[in-house]
Amino acid sequence: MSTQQAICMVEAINLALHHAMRNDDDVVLLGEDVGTNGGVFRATIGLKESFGMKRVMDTPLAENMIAGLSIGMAAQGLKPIAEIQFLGFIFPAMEHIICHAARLRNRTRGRLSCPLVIRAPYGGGIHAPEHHSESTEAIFAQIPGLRVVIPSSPQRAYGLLLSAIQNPDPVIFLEPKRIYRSQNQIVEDNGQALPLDTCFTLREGADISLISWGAMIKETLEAADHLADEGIQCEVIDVASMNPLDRETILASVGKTGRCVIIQEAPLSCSVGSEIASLLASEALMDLRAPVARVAGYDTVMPYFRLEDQYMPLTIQIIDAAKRTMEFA
Amino acid sequence: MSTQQAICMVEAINLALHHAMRNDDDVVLLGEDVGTNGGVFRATIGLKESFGMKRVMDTPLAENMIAGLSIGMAAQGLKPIAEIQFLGFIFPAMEHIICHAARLRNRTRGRLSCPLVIRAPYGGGIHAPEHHSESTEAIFAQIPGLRVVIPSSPQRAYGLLLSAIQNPDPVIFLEPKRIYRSQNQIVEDNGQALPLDTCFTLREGADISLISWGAMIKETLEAADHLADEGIQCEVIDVASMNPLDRETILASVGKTGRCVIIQEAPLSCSVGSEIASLLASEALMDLRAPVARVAGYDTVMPYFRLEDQYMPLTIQIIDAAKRTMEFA
Amino acid sequence: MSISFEGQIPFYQYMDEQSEVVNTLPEWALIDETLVRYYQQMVIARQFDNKAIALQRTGQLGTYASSAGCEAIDVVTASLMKKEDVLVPYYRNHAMQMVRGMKLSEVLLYWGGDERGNSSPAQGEDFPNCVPIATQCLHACGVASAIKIRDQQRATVSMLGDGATSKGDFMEALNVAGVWQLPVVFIINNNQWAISVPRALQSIAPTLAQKALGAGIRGEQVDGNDVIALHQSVEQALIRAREGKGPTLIEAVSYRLSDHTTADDATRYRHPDALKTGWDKEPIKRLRDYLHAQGWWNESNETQWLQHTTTLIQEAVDQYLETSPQPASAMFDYLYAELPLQLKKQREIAIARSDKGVS
Amino acid sequence: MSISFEGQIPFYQYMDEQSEVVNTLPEWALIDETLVRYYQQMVIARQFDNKAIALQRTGQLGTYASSAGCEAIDVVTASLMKKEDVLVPYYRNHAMQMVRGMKLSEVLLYWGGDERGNSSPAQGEDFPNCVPIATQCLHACGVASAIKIRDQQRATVSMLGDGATSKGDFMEALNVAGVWQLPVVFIINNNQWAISVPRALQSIAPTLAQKALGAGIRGEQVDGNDVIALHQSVEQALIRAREGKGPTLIEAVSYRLSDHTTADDATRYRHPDALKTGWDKEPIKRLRDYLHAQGWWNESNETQWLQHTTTLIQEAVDQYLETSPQPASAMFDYLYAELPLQLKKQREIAIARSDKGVS
Ligand SMILES: Cc1ncc(C[n+]2csc(CCOP(=O)(O)OP(=O)(O)O)c2C)c(N)n1
Ligand SMILES: Cc1ncc(C[n+]2csc(CCOP(=O)(O)OP(=O)(O)O)c2C)c(N)n1
Ligand SMILES: [Mg+2]
Ligand SMILES: [Mg+2]
Repeated sequence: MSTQQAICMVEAINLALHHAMRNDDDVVLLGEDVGTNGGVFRATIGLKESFGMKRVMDTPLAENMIAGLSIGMAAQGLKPIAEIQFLGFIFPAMEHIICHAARLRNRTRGRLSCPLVIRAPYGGGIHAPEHHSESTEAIFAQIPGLRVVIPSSPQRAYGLLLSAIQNPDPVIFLEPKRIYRSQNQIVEDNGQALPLDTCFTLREGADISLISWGAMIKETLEAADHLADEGIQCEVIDVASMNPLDRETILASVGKTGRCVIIQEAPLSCSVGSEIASLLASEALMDLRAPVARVAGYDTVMPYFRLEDQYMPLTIQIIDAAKRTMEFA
Repeated sequence: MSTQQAICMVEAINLALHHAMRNDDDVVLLGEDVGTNGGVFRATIGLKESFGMKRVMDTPLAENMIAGLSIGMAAQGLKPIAEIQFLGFIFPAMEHIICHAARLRNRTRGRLSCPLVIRAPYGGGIHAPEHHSESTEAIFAQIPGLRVVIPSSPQRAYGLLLSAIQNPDPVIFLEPKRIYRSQNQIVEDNGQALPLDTCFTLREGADISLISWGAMIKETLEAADHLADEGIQCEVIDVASMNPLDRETILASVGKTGRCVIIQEAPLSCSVGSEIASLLASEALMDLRAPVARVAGYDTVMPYFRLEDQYMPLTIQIIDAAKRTMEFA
Repeated sequence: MSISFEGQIPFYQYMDEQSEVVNTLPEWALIDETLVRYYQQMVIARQFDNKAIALQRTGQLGTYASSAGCEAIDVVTASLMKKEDVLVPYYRNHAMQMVRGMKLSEVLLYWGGDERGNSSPAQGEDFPNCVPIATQCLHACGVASAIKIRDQQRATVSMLGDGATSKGDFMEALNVAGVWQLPVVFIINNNQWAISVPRALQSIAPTLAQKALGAGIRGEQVDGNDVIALHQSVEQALIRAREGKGPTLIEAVSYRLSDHTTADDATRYRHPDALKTGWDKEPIKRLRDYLHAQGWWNESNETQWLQHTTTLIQEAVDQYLETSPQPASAMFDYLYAELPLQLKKQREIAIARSDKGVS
Repeated sequence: MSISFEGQIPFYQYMDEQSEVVNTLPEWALIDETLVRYYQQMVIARQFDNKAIALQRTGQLGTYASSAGCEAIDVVTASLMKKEDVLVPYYRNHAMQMVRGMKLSEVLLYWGGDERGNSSPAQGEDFPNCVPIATQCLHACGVASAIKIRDQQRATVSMLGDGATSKGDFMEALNVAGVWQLPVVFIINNNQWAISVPRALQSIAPTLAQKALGAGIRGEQVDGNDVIALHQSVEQALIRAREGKGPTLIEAVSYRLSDHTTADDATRYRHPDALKTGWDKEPIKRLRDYLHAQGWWNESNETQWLQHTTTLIQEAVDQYLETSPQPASAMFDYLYAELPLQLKKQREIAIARSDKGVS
């Protein structure tokens, strides 16, 4: 794949996987349909051909097994990258993720560790079957011992995935599939990793902080453009790492703007957005010049796709929320 | 069991189970060791003897199976009460809880429903083995379609469990095992259910709201007593239902006091406490006269029991947090 | 050394790939009625599939999982089930749903992304389509437990794919069905593929039916393209279940004649020869040839039936396409028996947004 | 009808309950060395258990899971493993850990609630104790996959209880071990109880070893109180694993001679007669009687060994009791390779709190 051609997120992920496997024999890949088929979204295309069946494993159909196997491999010093076909099918693996992957280092006082990446496409917007469209990142973000990372562009997908693979601890790497192919960027295949515990400030602005991540960055940037036309300068922050959360960048931004809208596709309650808002309530109260606004999914089950468009947060909602926040005296 | 004798929480739970099974043939019980052994905490003692093996089932050892079976039973109109021996072992059941129990009514537009209760002891403080002491209520509180209930006294355990059993939707009923036997109360076996979506105001006070649930209510009430001696009148709110959350009671209390400490045993991040603090940041900002204080577990893995006492939030921390909040100008 | 356990898996076939009878036929198969009915329903299923795929290709339906290749399994099983038996299907069982009385328009509604496709009155107590692999097997055991607790004479049927046999749910289900002697029949549609993963990569066990041996229950393998063998196995299994004689695992050996779903492209991983061999064994042609040979079906029957089927399906499509979507409020109205306050507020917002036409 | 699969489970026993030889002995069992060593280690394990239970009863140890009744399984298996083989234990395998070189004081540290009991240098690449039932079976498969990917000649051993055989993890592990032909040996300590749930309520299958048949792998049942039968089965299984000849499931039939753990009271659910029968078959006495009969062990050996053991254990207890707890900072120091900022702050708070003596 030429590095000088603009590529989309799923291609950037594929590029990063090639890079990592080429540079480290310990990196192995496993999951359902990741081999011959190259993944149902083609994220792992070409890898089996390049690195062989020993390193690119089509597993039997069992997510619990995929997670458990990966932990055993990781404890032996391999760096498994497990694909869960859709985030909605990760739940069988929860015991292994919570009780083992996240705790192996801690439970053994560092004798063993778990350098594991679990990749999963997630989120709505592609009119997929039932259980394929939920945003449940908060379940993982609250688990001590895990890292949870969500890219929002091809470049960040490349750099963050490389970091996730190099990281000596388990990383849940969630890929917003709605933007898998929606944006093309030049991605240099230079192995440059991006930090895993830092928000990205995508746009600076003094009036209001728009805080989001994943696919919603698209609508958030659109809203910021629109608001700029109306004279409102937005600071746009891509959280990128849900855990550990870069509280400092968020506090600094809201410290500057005094106003904040948090935008997420996930349901409102007990979410990453809740954590960010609670941070502001605890540590930035005196900076806040308006209530923290939240644009989020409803606290419902993600509707089956015919009503999906009624569920997804919209650019106009972000704009409205930002304006209301700005109007607050 | 005489109803005029003061009983502890685990006895109150047992009383409620007896009551429900006596009054409704559709109520059945299943889990590991719930039959002959009466449960490892004796919560189900006497039930197999009273209602027979058909209605009180010792299952094979598989939590995923217990959850899946219960859903099938519930869809047939039984009201299964499944025991998960410790909350730390519920994770194999996550797929059934999230994708099926919580969604059966919604997915079938009400054609089928899932009147299911999952009981599980949880939390730290009894020097238990690894994986036995975590507080992971927030994982469940964020799942649309579930109810999540936590009692904090024998009386509330009795009334809330009866409601949970009567409720036509799936309820995760978490029992703070640290206070299973620490407090005795007279519990009338009168079948009186308590509401599932209401906070309990355990103590009224105009100066500051202390918001907590489960076992930490004990330390919270102790702190309130102590603070009263120093002239600070605390309003103590037992959240009791994590989902749906009674936002109105919380907003009314903080609307009155303007100051708030949230107390939980669970790790801080993306928790029920985060949700409450974020509610205040969004909807009560102008009422807040001081930053929202949070006394919580660390964002670590619950330590194995020799360091457990270093982890558990303390009464003195609540007192300190409340005082700091009061001092805020 | 002594032997502490011995077990075996029988294989049943009555009609081979050339539609030759290879076993003594049961009485019911000596007359035309049942076999012709099976044939007719299989044809509806196949035609429906073609139509559904066409609808998907033209953007009028969501991702669709064809039943091409498992029509015999579905039609025979559903036909042998009684109304009061309970079907716990997976996502590839619309042929069963159809035989159990669900309207084709309702089936389309499901694949059109509408929850009402899980709420047909004809579904009765049947479970909705199950997407999370193998989980339905445990729901079936729960249904069967309820039946057993209430001393009813009903059977539960759970369907699954070959890939699903690798997932813990299935094996936990076999085990509890055994130890509790539940009235449940598990039927594996072993169509040789789990998306792109071939049967050989799921398990080294030569049959999938032998997974029953681990659970101490009865396991059988049948030719899943042979309606007679299927009828014999499934009928007996259902009777045993209803009579309280315990569970059965039936592995029906079939072949997936389509892509996994419309979102899949099987040419990426499947050799055309394999597909050709699959077509050589397929159930509809096999039965048609037999019916022809018996003189129970002819070209004119065929033409008439295809015409009838086409009309039937077109009516269903029209009805489906005319069904307007649910209102935005439907996102909230079935979540809980009683809607919590917070959701009432969110529901208002959703309705307002929808009214404004913002979406 | 034809037969598409046949399978069987052998049962191995060399020395019966009366210590009578019932099978042609292998060569190694004709000399004293190995058998005496097994005996000695089993005695240490039993004595250690008694001590640990006493410590728990006096508040000096946490909940403890006795190994009384599975000493033969643990001691034989651990003895046959090489250093470079990997043990993936469950929570009842301290006898294995001890044979693999872990200090008894370290074992006590674990049951005393200290994570350092999972971090003995002697554990090497072995997994820590596994509490969530059956999950270890999949970790073992992962370890075995790594070994296979790297073309190493090492075996992985995963231990589990009879209750654990009902959990999906175990069956998924058997299946993947089969299809990937992994170098792993699964050993079930079938001690007839999962806390209060008897073996008969876990599965209707007459043996647990037959779960191997479902996965298409080799399964054997052995007398778990017979060190010779155990040695024969386990040794061959380990050799097959190291030679790349695939996995084995061994069901070792034993009996739990203790309560489930010190938190349990087995008199609530277990008839004293059942326990008595268990003691009649127990491995230590059985081997002692045999060694006596062979003239390889006598009363004076016994007295000396018990003395030695008592000293050894007392030293371990002393060392354990002298080990001061970890500092509060240890709650944070092993969570991530590099501690995130938020946790650095929480760590400071925890240290300050601990320094103030507030806890
Ligand atoms: C738990 C879970 N994991 C993954 C998927 C994605 N997925 C859908 S169908 C399928 C293959 C199923 O194969 P099989 O069981 O053989 O059934 P078939 O579709 O061939 O009839 C996979 C992996 C899913 N739906 N659920
Ligand atoms: C997933 C999980 N569920 C429940 C438990 C609680 N529990 C601990 S031991 C045990 C019984 C295990 O029985 P078995 O597998 O036979 O092993 P044994 O203790 O008899 O050696 C149970 C239910 C657990 N540790 N993990
Ligand atoms: Mg298949
Ligand atoms: Mg046992």
